[in-house]
Parts: sequence; structure tokens; C-alpha cells
Amino acid sequence: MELNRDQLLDAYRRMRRIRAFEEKLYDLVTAGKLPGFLHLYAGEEAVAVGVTMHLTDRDFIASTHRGHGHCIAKGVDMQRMMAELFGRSTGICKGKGGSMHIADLDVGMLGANGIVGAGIPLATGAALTAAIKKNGAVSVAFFGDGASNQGQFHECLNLAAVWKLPVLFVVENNGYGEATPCEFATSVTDIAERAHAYGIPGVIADGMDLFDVFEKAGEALKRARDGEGPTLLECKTYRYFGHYVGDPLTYRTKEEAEEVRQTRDPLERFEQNIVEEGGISAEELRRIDGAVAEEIEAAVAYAEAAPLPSPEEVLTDVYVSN
Amino acid sequence: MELNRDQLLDAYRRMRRIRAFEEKLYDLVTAGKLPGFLHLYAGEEAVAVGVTMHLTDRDFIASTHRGHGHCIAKGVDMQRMMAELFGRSTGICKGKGGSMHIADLDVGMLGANGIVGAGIPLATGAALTAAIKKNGAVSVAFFGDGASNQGQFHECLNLAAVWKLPVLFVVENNGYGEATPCEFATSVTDIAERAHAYGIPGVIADGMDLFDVFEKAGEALKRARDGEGPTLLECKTYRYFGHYVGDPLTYRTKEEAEEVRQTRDPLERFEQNIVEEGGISAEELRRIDGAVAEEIEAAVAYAEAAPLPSPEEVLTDVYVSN
Amino acid sequence: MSRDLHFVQAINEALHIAMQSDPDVIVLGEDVAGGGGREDQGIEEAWGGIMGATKGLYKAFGPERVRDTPISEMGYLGAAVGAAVTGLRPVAELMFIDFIGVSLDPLLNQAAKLRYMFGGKARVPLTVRTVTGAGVRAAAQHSQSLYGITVSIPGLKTVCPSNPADAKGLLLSSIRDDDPVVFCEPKSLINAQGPVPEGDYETPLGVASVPREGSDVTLVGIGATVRMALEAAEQLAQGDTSAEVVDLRTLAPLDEDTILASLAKTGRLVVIDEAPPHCGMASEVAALCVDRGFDYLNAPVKKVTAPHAPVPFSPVLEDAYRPSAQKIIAAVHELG
Amino acid sequence: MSRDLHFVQAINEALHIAMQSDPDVIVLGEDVAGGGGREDQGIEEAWGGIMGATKGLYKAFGPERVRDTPISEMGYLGAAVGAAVTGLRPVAELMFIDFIGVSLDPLLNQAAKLRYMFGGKARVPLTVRTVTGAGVRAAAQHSQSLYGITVSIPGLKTVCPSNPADAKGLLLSSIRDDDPVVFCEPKSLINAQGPVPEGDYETPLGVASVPREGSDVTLVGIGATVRMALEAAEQLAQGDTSAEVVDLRTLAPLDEDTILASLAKTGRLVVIDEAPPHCGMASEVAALCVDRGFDYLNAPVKKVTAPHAPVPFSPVLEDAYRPSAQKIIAAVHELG
Ligand SMILES: Cc1ncc(C[n+]2csc(CCOP(=O)(O)OP(=O)(O)O)c2C)c(N)n1
Ligand SMILES: Cc1ncc(C[n+]2csc(CCOP(=O)(O)OP(=O)(O)O)c2C)c(N)n1
Ligand SMILES: [Mg+2]
Ligand SMILES: [Mg+2]
Repeated sequence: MELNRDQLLDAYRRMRRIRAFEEKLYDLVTAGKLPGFLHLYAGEEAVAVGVTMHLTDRDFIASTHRGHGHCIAKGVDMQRMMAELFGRSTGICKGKGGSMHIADLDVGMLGANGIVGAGIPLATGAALTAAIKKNGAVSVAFFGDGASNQGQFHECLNLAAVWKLPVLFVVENNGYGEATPCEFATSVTDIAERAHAYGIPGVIADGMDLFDVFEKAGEALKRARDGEGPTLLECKTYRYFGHYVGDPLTYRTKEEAEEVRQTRDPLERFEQNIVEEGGISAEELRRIDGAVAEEIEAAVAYAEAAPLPSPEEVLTDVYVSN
Repeated sequence: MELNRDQLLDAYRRMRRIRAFEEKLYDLVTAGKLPGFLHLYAGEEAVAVGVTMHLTDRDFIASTHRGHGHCIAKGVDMQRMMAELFGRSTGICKGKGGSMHIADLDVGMLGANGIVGAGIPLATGAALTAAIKKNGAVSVAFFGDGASNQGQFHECLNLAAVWKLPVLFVVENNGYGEATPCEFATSVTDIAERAHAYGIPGVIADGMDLFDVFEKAGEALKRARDGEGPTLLECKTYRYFGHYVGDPLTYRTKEEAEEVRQTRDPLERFEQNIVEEGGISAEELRRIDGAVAEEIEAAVAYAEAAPLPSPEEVLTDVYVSN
Repeated sequence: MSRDLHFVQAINEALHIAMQSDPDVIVLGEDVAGGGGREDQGIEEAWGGIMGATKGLYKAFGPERVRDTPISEMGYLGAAVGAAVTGLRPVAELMFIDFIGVSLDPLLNQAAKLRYMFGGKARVPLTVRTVTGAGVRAAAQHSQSLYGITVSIPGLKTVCPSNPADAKGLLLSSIRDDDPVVFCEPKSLINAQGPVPEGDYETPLGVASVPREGSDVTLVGIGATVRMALEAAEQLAQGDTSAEVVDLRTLAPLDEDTILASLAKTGRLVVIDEAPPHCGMASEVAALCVDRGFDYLNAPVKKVTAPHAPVPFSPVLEDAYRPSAQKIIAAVHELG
Repeated sequence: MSRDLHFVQAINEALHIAMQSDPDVIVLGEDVAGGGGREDQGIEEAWGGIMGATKGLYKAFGPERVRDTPISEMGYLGAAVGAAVTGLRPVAELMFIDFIGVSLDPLLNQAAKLRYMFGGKARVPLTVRTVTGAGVRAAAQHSQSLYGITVSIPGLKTVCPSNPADAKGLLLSSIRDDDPVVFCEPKSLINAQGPVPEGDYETPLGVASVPREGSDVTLVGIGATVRMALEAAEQLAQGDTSAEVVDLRTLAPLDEDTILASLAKTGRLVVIDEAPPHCGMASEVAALCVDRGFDYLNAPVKKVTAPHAPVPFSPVLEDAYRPSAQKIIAAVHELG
């Protein structure tokens, strides 16, 4: 699978948006400007982008507590995301959802999810809809290494396998579930191994390498669209910030994180690659960086100026019939 | 692992007890003499007996809705089991439990269980006790092929693997979960394959062959006692009766069941083997059959004569403090 | 035109009609067909559900829309939520409500909350059919009446019919409702008979019925306890007490007005529930009475419920455990 | 001797004492140590629990007795039940009570029922510590007050302290109780301070307290709403209404006598709960009043609860969602 120039630039832009969005959030929380708990996706950009580049708005994704990256990659409006995080009424969920529940069904985003593992059945169900309606759509569940120890993972991989559903299970193995290293909680080194338990392909991708994710996700999604059923794709990745903003990060060394940033950063590796081989100039990328920075500032400005919900909103949207 | 003469006779007796107990129950239910729902274990005797022969009263087992065989194999008193099934106050659970909840902690029997998959964490917890108390005990979870699709299976195999607990997971693959054939519900042919997902050994035994079960369970339990962690042992077996007594059995052919009885019956194969090679005479076995038949009759007589609980019993045993 | 049907047949009829009238309706659950997909082996829809409620659906609507699931309640209920939110209208069977223990999250944290969390964008037209209650010697893990849990969860609706005609009409309403509905079929009624209108009709959600009018005391029943209340009313009538019976039909949203109107008339109320006493529907109805109905009350509100204990197996114990006409009459007498 | 401690420190102290005094007590949960077992990498007990409640336990009692679990709530809570019934006294942490969605079965169908189903042979000395309630902008899936569910389950006990001293004493009692206890720590109180006695003491289960006496109206609070009730009482006093505050402390078994004694004195009652209104503790207390307390009642029983909606994220909305002293005062005024 070859990426053309537009696609390369698009991939870069999406990754940069995620990185910039998350770094901005870090600053905002640290400055006491944002309520609630935020789990940042920085470092893992290549996974969300490499996978969602294969999708259209008709295809659904389900996400996790660490959902901003998936949202941005899938095309959720950043201004309305930001307004949501500020708890404003023009937020993408009218301020009712917050970071862990950002969703936008219009672009096929089934929601971040505060329950570890709970996005997996939602994506499985979206694939069931696609299979029954035969509309050619696929769905993707993103989840963490920790989530692969949840019962819902097991039940849905089996279910999707016996029903041959068009779904891709993407485990983002960032080495930790909160403070616990993956190897202390997970009985296999490569979570992709677990695919054997369901008789489906298990594939490992370098989650810091957009090209590798793009290629392997592409193959898996082709299988899904061709009616050959689900795949488990493990992307080895890393999160730069703590589990949540405020995490004292006492469970890993500064050096560990620094080394990943130096040697495996998905944006830098991608840039190096496309500047060397893709005929793209560093200046073009800097222009994108600048444009993205402006987008983010505009999102913050939009959010800060947005109205707060009125207290009566507490009671609406509970039922369709109210 | 060699079985001596006493052990051979003991194995035969236990298997015969289970068979006779279950056949008697079938008759009693059919005659309208027993309340409730019964799931009979006949056909699967070699599994319960082959595994539990390695255990003492200090070792715990957890069972399923199809629990009578495990109970008998583990040494629960048959008279008090029968009284329980009749709902009598001298039942092993004072008549409060019934078929799906027969238990006797004194002999290490953690209960039949009406929730598919729910015995698995109980056995895992018993193994945790053994590990922490370092008392040399092991535990065994018996469960069906259908149960291997439950989240609790997944969560506990992983947990037991990362904690290296002394537990044996025995999946009794009898080809069906209720009316659904295993292959329609389970995405692998050999459930033992699922062991790969936890980095533990997965072993297949012929569940109709006591020797094979005995040997493979023995090895796995030795590993457990030696601190080497859990094993997943799949025993390929078959249930003779329906899912429950009353099941119209419309999902399998008469011929299928007949053929298993003719060619793979665990009691007959065992008898053939020990008569040919174990120096045991068929007469001895017939004497055991007769003694067992008397035990069963005595159990029924005991149960029928036993007092009913008094209605006030409804309120006792809810809490230790009441 | 009505005919006498068993409760389970009424359910079955509603499912046929719902699937017929809307191609987005699918049915899934353990053995809802039972060996579906084995036509080549001469075996087709061996069970049609453990109670027979889904009989004939597989033949009529095929393997795409009628799906046997693995024994993975959390997985397939969660998938049903995902399917509902993306365009299907799934009817999932949870064989016994007791299994909510292994499948609460899709109801509690997903189906009930998606619409709200998404700022009103999602619809979750999911129906979960399940079987509740005691009375068939199925013991502690297969006899519970756990609808108090689903009623407590904002975003869910909960329905519990007491007779075949309502079962059919309420199920059709539930399936066609755009919100997630937990539909409870009382185990002890599954084989009860009653007249059921033919054809397609809906019994509205949120509306209680008054199967018997009276003036001295209100008996509020739910599902299986409605018959007990009617039986008690019959006996009370012989002692010159005129009891009105209210059948809640929908537990959430609760038809407060019908309850209060009856209380206004009688001034005394007994609520009867198969569930244990705490944090359940009986307390809920009592709390309504002492708030909005306070001015009508001439006596304490009595709850006739199961005791605060698991459901015992032995028939003697289970019979002592359950509410009954006798217990209802005793409670009415306690009111003085 | 008491010192001022944070709520979470009081919990921590109780855990230390419990583990010290009984070698069968173990602690397990997600990140209760947090990277425990990495001493070789210079990393040890990185977190001590997400709230810090289990800090220091790993160092003091070692890796056998203090165990980080995988993110497998059903599995490790179920294993804790198995451990409890075979001789340990586990204290399991369920990080947020909302996760009961993925872990109800071990509580509902195992811990609560084993003793009964086994005819009295089993003991299940399990404590599940969990965090409840709203107030920290954690939104719909991390802010629920789901103890109504556990209260409804016969066989379980449920505790919810309102201050650090009770938290310590009630936790020690819960751990040492031979029945399974769900121990709820209100999120909005975690960092609240208060005097906590030193040493080992138990606050008995099933006994409410009366942190403020009064004669005109009873305010029944639970966990975080006790402070709101005290604040309301303070303000009501300025308007010449004397409010008595009852702190339930244990939700099951409920201390009915203390509630009724207060009602007998005041004749009017408002119950305040962080949970939504239906099938929860507020209705339970109201139902008690209209049954056993009927003769004392001079006014309706009002519930001040969250609305029947999920917990919203936006601070404006969450603040509007929660009970408050203002809402309590308004309810008292409604009583006339
Ligand atoms: C069912 C459930 N259990 C626990 C939590 C608390 N929790 C939130 S994120 C998290 C760690 C998840 O780890 P992983 O799946 O690896 O995702 P990552 O955070 O690394 O992206 C935990 C334990 C939760 N939200 N839901
Ligand atoms: C959680 C749960 N789901 C469903 C059921 C209903 N049920 C009882 S036994 C059974 C089939 C179990 O199949 P398997 O595990 O293969 O055991 P087998 O009956 O074949 O011994 C089912 C679905 C249940 N008791 N518990
Ligand atoms: Mg992770
Ligand atoms: Mg089976």
C-alpha cells in the first residue's frame, strides 16, 4: 500500500493535531483551566492515524478513556472537542460527556469510554450492523494492553470470530496500565498471541511507525471488508505523559520516556522518512505545524468564549422521549 | 503414573457411583418425584474421577450446573446429596441449595454453580489461599466448553498465570452448550489452544479414558504443587442425557449418542482395560455395581424419609450474624 | 378477535410481528434458535429459546436476523448496544435476569448513558428480554427479581407484564421504543393462559392498569404478584373489604398518577413484590405514597415482599419465601 | 488521642491495623501497590492505590499479601470470594463503584449467596472497598452512587461513612465482619479532614449516629450528604427550625430504630442521597417511615436526591445535579 503525497501530508497533519492538542491540554490542566481528568494520547499518534486513514465516516470506531487522539484522527471537530473539555454547551456532547465520553456518531465515532474494555463490544455491534445491512462498512475497536485482560475483550473476539464480523481489534500496547507494567498484568509478551485463542490472525505493528500501522491495518481492514472476519492488531507504542494529567509518574524512569522520545517518536520518524523519501520539504511540515498551532489556539478561544450549559440541561437527553 | 489395584477399583467405584446416581435421578425426575432442574453428568465420569483422584480434602474444586459427578468424585456424601435434591432439611445444604448449589467445604467442594463460568474465579481464589498460606494445596475448576467463552474464564486464566497460582483449569468439552454445538459458539476447535493466550500449558485429554485424564491431570497438578502455575486441560467428552432432564434433544441425532455409548463409554473402556491388563475380574466389578446400586437405593430411602425444612429456615444462614 | 394463548406464545407472536414489520429488528441470545445453521444435518432451530419464546423466528427470518450467541452475555449485550446505536433495533435475550451479574455494564454504563453522554445524539433502541422471579424450584441463582436494579438506572426503561395480552402489547411497544428497555417475563407466568388479541397492537409504556376496582384498599402488584393481589381481593370481598388492584405494567417510568388516584380513593395501600424488601419497587411505591400521596393516607403503607434472603430451593421453603394471597390479606388486616 | 487526618489517611490507617492484627487479611486491586515487585528497578509501590489509600502496605506486608491485579474486576473479585471462603480475609479494591458493571456476579451471585446456598456452612469474610459519588467532574461512568444495588442484595452488608473517624472504625469492623461488606468511600470526602482516634477501634456496623440533635425535622444523610445536612441544619437554625441530623453510616443492615426514634421526636423527615431517586436508599428510608413510622408522621417524607439522569460532566451541570444544603432547606420548607 503506497501513500501518495496528499495522504502523507494528511497523515502528518492529523498526527501533529493530536500532539498539539494534547500538549495544549497538558498546559491547560496544569494551569488549572480545565475540570476533570484527562488521559493524553501523545506518543501514540501513529496508531490512531495509521488505522483511521483507511476509514470513512460510515465506518465506526470505538475508543477508550484515552480517546482524544482517536477522535481527532476520525475527524471530530477540534473546536467542539475543546468546548466539550471546557464543559460548554456547544461542546460536541453539550458539555455532558467530557473527556472520557467524547463522541460524534456523524463521523463514525462511537465514543471515548470510561470503562476499560467497554468500547470493544460497541465496535463489535457496529460491525454486526454493517454485516446485517451489508453496507460495506467496517468498525475498529481501540483499546489498551490493560484492557486485553478484561472479559469483554475475550467475549467479543470470540463472538466476532464465530460470526466473522468486519471488525478490527487494535490493542495499543503502551507498556503500562496505569502504574502497572504490562508484563506484571498480562501473561503473554505479545498480546497479538491471544488471536490464537480465537482462530483469527494476530499481527504486530510498530505503533511508533505510521507506515507499519497503515500497512497492517490496511490488510486487516481489507480482510474485514472482504468478509473474512476480524483481526487482532497489536501496536507497540508508548505514552509520553502520565496515565492522567497529574500522575506523579513514579513507576517509570525519566530516562525511559526520554529515550522513546529521542529514538522512536512517531512524528519525527515520519518526518524523517517523508522528507528523505517522499519528496516533502521540512518547510511544508513547519507550515502545517504553524497552521495546526493556530487551529488549536482557535479551538481554545472558541471554547473559552462558548456559553455554559443552563442547569435545566441536566434533565434533557436522558430519554428520546423527554 | 501407575494406578495400583486399589486405585483402579476405587476409580471404577467412583465412576459407577456417578453413573448410577445420575441414572436414578433421571428416573426420579421422569417419575415426577424430584423438584427443580437437573443437569446430569453421565458419560463424563472419567473426567471428574480422573482429576479428583489426585486430590485430598484439603484441595478444593469448583464445579458447574452439571455438578453431581464432581461432588461424588470429591467425596460428598451421596445420601445427603440425595436429600438435598429432595429438598430435605438433612440435605447437604439443608435443602436451601438444590442441584445447582450442592457444596461441601469439609471435603473441599466449593459448590456446583448456576452461573456458567463462575466456578472459575472461586477455584482461582482457593488457589490464592493455598499460595499465601503455603499449605501445599491445589485447586481445580471444572467447566464446560460453553463456559470457555465467558469473560471469567479469560480473566482468571490470565490472573492465575501472572500470579502462578496452583490451579488446574479443566474444560469438559462435551460438544455442546445447551443446544448449540461447540463449533458454532467457540472459535477454536481445541479449547486447549486458548492456553497460548496466557502463556501456560494447554493439554488435551481423552475425557472418555480415565487413564488419559488421570495421567494428564496428574502432570498438571504436579506442576501446580511445584509452584509452576496453572494448566488448561481440555477433556473431550460427551453427555449422555440432554442438557437438562426434559430436554427434547432435538439438536443431535440418536445415532450420535448411541455411537458414543457403544464405542467410547468411559466405564466400559475402563473395565475392558483393567480386566485385560489390571488383573481385575469382571465379577469383582459386578460386586461393586451391586454395592453401588444399594448405596443409591439407600440414599433415596434416606432422602425420602428425611424431614422437610421448617418454613422459618427461610431466614437463617443469610448472614453469619443471624 | 382474541384467542387464549400462553404467556410465552404471546411473546412469540409479538416477536414475529415486530420482525415482520421492521427489517431492522434482530433477535439474539443463547439458543434463541438452538443449533441454528445446521439445516444440512437435518437440524434446524432445535429449541427456539429455552422457554420456546423465539420459536419459528429462525425459519421465518433467517440466520442473519436470528442469532444464537456464545455464552457471553456481556459481549453480546454490549454488541447489541453497539448495533442499536448504529442502526439496528436488537431484541436480545438474557436467559435469566440473574445473569445480569455477568452482563451489567452494557446496560448500566453504555445503553443507559450513551444518549446523555453524547449530548442527545445517540438513540439506543435496544430491548433486553429476560425472565424473572421464583416459583419453579430453580433456586438462588435462577429465581431473582432484579428489576429494582434496572429501575434505579436513569436512561433505562423497565417493563413487567402480568398477563399474555399485556405481554404482547408491551413487548411490541418496548421493541419500537427508541430507548433501551428491560423487558421482564415472570417465570411463574410463562405458561399462564389468557386471551390475546390478534394482530399488531401496542400497549403503551408508562401506563398502569386497574384490573379490579375497589374502594377500601389499593393492592399494587407487579408481574406475578398481580394474580396474587386479584386472588386476595376476591377473598377480601367475601369479608366485605373492597380492594382495588393496580397492575404497574411498566416499572420505569412509573405511572405515579394511577397509583395516586387509587390511593386517593382508598386511603390505604399494600404493595406486593416478588423481590426482597430493600431498595426495590415496593419501597419505591411506598415512598411515592408518603410523598405525593401523603394527604390521602389513612394507614401505613405495607410491603408484602420476599424476605431479605436469597431464594431457597426446597419447595417448602420457596413457597414460604414467596408473597401470596394469604400474606396480602394479612397485611391488609394489619392496616386495621 | 485523636489527630486530624484526611479521610483517605484514616482508611489507610485502618488497613495497616487490620493487616497487622490478622495475617489472613490481604489487599488486592488495581495498582494498590502500583508497580509492586520492581524493587530491582528501584521502583516500589509507585502509587499505593489511585487515591493513595493503600500507601505503604506493600512495603509493610510484602508482595504476597498486597497484590496488584490485572484490570479484571470480575476475575479478581471472584477470586477474592474464593479466597474468603477458603480461609483468607481479603480486602479487595474496586477502584470506582461504577465498575460493578463488569464485576457484579461475584457480589450478587457468589459472595452474597454462598452461605445461604450451602446451608450455613460457608463464611465469606470479604470486604470490597470502593469509591462512590459525584463532585469531582469525573462524569457519568465514574461518579455513580450505586450502593442501592448492593443494599438490595440479601447476604451483603453495605457501609458508607461520612467522616474520617467513622471511616477508620467502620472499615475495621467491616474487615473483621464474617459477612461480605461493600465499603463505600464518597469521592467528594476523600480529602476531607477530621479528628481520628489513634490505635485500633471498631465502629459497629448497623448503628447510625446522630451528629446533631434537633426537634422540628429529621434530616437523614448518607456519606457525603451528611455534611450538606449539617450545613442545612445550621442555616435552618437561624430561621428557628431545629433540625436533627441522622448519619446512616451503615446502609444494610439499616438502623431503623435510630431513624424512627428521631422521627418520633420531630414528626417530619427529609432524606438526602447522592444517588438518583428510584429504588435507592432515599426511597428505602421513606418506605420505612410510612410503614413503621406512620404514626409519627406529621408531613410528607421528602427525598432530596440526584435527578433521574446520569451524572453530567460540565461543572455547572454537575453542581446543579447534586444535592445541596439549599435543596435540603427548600425541601424542609415544602413540608410546611
Ligand atoms: C473496568 C475499569 N476498570 C478500571 C478502570 C480504571 N482505569 C482507567 S484507565 C486504566 C488503565 C488502562 O490501561 P490500558 O488498557 O493499558 O490503557 P492505557 O491507559 O495504557 O491507554 C484503568 C485501570 C476503568 N476505567 N474501568
Ligand atoms: C452466565 C450464564 N449464562 C447462561 C446460563 C444458562 N446455561 C446453563 S448451562 C448452559 C450451557 C453450558 O454449556 P457448557 O459450559 O458447555 O456446559 P455443559 O452444560 O455442556 O456441561 C447455559 C447456557 C447460565 N446458567 N449462566
Ligand atoms: Mg496501556
Ligand atoms: Mg458443553
